Amino acid sequence: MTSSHQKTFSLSTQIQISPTPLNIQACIDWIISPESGGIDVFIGTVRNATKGKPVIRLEFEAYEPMAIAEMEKIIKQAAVQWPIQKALIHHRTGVLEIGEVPVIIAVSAAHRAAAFDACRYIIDTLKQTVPIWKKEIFEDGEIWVAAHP
Amino acid sequence: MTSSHQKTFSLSTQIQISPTPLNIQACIDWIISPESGGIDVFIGTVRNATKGKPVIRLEFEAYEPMAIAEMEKIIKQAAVQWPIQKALIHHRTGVLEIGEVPVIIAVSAAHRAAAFDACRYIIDTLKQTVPIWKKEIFEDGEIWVAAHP
Amino acid sequence: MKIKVLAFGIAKDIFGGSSVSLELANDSTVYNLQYLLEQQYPKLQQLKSYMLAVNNEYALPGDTIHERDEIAVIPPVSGG
Amino acid sequence: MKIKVLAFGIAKDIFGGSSVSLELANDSTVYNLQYLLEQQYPKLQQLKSYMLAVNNEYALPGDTIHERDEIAVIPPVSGG
Repeated sequence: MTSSHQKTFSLSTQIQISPTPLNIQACIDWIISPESGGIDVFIGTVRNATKGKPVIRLEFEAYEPMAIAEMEKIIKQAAVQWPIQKALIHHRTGVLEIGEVPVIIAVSAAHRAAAFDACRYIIDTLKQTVPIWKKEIFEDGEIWVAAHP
Repeated sequence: MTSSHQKTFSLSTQIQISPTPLNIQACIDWIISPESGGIDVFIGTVRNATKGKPVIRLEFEAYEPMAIAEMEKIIKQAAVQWPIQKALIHHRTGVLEIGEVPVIIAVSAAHRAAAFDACRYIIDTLKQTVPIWKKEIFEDGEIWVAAHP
Repeated sequence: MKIKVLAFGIAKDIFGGSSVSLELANDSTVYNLQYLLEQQYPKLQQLKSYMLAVNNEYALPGDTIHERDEIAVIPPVSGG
Repeated sequence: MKIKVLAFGIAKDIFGGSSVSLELANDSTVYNLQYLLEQQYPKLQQLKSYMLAVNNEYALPGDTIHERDEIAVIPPVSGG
């Protein structure tokens, strides 16, 4: 005898890669719903320094179709691990000044634990697998982050 | 011989309890800074059901001076555990309709792990210690949440 | 001494108002006050739990109550 | 067969452009392509790591490459 567990869920997703400034309020408006009880939002921001060295600005480049495919995968992986209702990833490309926002992740769920766990999983995994690259521009030069050992 | 570790940090906090709708964009604007690399925001929302039973609306009541004192304590406890830069708690009181936002917690840090950990700690602890009470109003009655065994 | 006890949430329903005034012996403790309150308002014992706060801090049963302390009944909280 | 390899991030600097075209034997694998690329662009070996993607998916060394596949060099990612 085998026991079978069926899992049905409806998941809404919104994924966007764009060279224009991200709209946090629009992300919040999309993620809020009458079914959800908890929403976790991660907002990445451009820091003014990296390892103590002043950063002038950043440049982000994406391999867009693959980046979107990988983001979809990550959200699906999150949704099978935690009961989430909606998940959103907006990522910016191009030149970003200090304090600007390269990424917004938002996750809603009936209960907050799932929203926190899934949101953290999505940003952690995005940073490891999604084909987007960041160049740090300093006073005296520039480097592609993580490219070299 | 004893070894002494000194810990210095500058922490900005913003705590607010208010009967008017919370302003998410204002919270984000306050929390973003050139020093931060990661921001985690928790947004509580009023669900349309509790344990499967439809909810019409909620009412929140706060013992304000003590609630603010407890929120300050929680943020300090978070700041000694994780290197965070800013922390914000806005909590609403009064009548809230489905989909409205009773609470916003926002935490910024140089690195995202601290922001996630501290934000989650703050909402988890707030729900256990901060003197705010929620009444659920149903079609056929109302209850103070968690009051009775 | 005469003290005033603030009530919130379901405690307000139990007291029938947002505060009650009580006559308390000098040097009474939080425990003494709690005993008195439960005699006058037995429904407090039906709560899952409750705490007393003195001057905006959760109080312990052995804490002494002074005149003009701000005292409040804190039923199980449910904010957030 | 002639194939085009897209480059991003530091790979674009190494290739000197956003893509290169190569002549590859039919039924070549991802490993074969990688070998060829490293011969022509030895700086690829100085990267911390890199992957090849075929049709928007990370590819394994044994995967076969077909004409008209969309191929890309994926240096260490750093989004977010």
